[in-house]
Amino acid sequence: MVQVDRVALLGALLFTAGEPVAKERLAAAVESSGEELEGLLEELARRATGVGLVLLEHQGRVQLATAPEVHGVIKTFLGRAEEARLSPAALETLAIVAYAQPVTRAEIEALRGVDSTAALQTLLAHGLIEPVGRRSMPGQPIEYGTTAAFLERFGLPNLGALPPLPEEVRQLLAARREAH
Amino acid sequence: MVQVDRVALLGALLFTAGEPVAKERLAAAVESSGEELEGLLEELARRATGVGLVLLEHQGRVQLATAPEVHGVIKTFLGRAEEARLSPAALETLAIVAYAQPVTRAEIEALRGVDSTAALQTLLAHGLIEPVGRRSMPGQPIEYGTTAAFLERFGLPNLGALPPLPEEVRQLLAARREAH
Amino acid sequence: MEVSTRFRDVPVTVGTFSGPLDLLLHLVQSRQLPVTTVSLRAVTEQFLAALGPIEEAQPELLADFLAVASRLTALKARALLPRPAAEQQEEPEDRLVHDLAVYQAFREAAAWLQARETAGFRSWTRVPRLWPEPRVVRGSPEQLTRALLRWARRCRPVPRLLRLRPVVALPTMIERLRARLRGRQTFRVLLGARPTASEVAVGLLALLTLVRRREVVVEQPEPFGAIWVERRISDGAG
Repeated sequence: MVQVDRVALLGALLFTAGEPVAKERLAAAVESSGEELEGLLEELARRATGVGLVLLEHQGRVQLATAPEVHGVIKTFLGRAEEARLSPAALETLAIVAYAQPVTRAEIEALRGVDSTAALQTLLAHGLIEPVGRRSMPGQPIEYGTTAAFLERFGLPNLGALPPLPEEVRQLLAARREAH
Repeated sequence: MVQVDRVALLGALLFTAGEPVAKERLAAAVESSGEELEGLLEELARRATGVGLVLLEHQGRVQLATAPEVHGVIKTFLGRAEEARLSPAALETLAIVAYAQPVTRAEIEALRGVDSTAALQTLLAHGLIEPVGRRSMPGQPIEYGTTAAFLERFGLPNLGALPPLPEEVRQLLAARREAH
Repeated sequence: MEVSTRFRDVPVTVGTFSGPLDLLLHLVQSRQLPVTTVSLRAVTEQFLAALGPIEEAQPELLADFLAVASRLTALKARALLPRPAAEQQEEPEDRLVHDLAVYQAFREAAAWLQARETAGFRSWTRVPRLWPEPRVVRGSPEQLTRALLRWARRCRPVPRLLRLRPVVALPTMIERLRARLRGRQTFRVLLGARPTASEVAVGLLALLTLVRRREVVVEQPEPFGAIWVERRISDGAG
């Protein structure tokens, strides 16, 4: 029997699934260890660029999507209406969730200095953020994180593709987190 | 300007289209002659094998699909599928269709306040909703309703078995619809 | 007068700011200043001047703007009022500088996201096909009602947090203090009965302005104690 190319197999599985698939399931399907899988996915991502696709990775799940470079033609082709633009308040809140996740509403409001209820609701309705858990502290506030749809909407393969925050800001954030 | 790889562009277009696409549309999208297109599609088919996909051609239409060699694994993979989970956006849209049917896309979007194309497509793909008619008004928009499969998968004998909504929510649904 | 003309050079458009830190950052950047204690002090008057129009445009946000206004005013006061040496060691105002620096970084990240959005630089995923067989979704009726309850909550208008009296403009407050000052009085009495948070913030700034104009002298015998105000005997009369 011909040895099936496991990279190709992963591509076919992700193509069929359409939605994000947990890495454990993929590893089981191609009978690989988690470490081997990483290598296979890397090779798949490399081959996918040749057919205009990228591999999105979010919270241990992967998904095939079109490369952001070809967005213009696709939009015309699909006949998609112009998407509603996010307000500055929503974008600001989204940026905070993206970098500081998991993050509570109170933390977002402390960072923005302003009530963020409406901005959070807009982002939830657009499916760009979602509740990802509850903070273990009095009141157990909801923690928010970004979704796979966020990566898709902004053409990011994963959260690591966000531009890094300035070093001093990262330190300030870390110090604040410890203080809590 | 960066020269976009037209083979990759075709791959991305066929990936998002999901269904067979007429060659003339493809040629127009990548600004190629029919003859050029054949060459591009040939190269796409070659690259696609690397990611487990093949190019199906039928009556002048082409489509991306999984390679036959991997169907066995895909079937096992899908058979073992963890239950698919609806996103909060899809679930909200489904709830609106269930309680307010028959309902048009414009009405759903007015109620939710956001573009609901993706959510509707997901629900249609899962066979949970279907077009049930057309509204007699300018443009004759499609009206959606839930399917028999929806009742079965949500454990309902009929639509009358949906739990009653709080009065306040009922009024909100009714008021918003009328206002539209 | 330096103080009053300075905040006219950068007109502030009301209603375009996503919050008090956005306004503050805008004021600092309009003067091409870095985010420092000094630059925050420099834009304090301008920030307070913008409160009135903001209350008209977005009254529900005023409480948040006032919270920053009071921190700014405290920071400004530290620079202008003499303080015991022991007080100088701690610099709590750095906290506002840090907050603004962190906010600035997120603003830039938001701008980066916005640029991608404007350029339409995005990916598209694929709706799962019915072939070879659909993945089965199962759920419960209660999930549907919960989804609608969440939706209904979202539909409710954001409640107005506070109804506050209009913010007093700085020149008005200066006039008010001048008119009320009889002999030697405490700042608290000068403010009148039950002043609002904004009146305290603007009042303190008005007082500092009067000090700088050499119209009054102030004395605070103990830290955080009462501030005594007295009209300055003009050189001509003495």
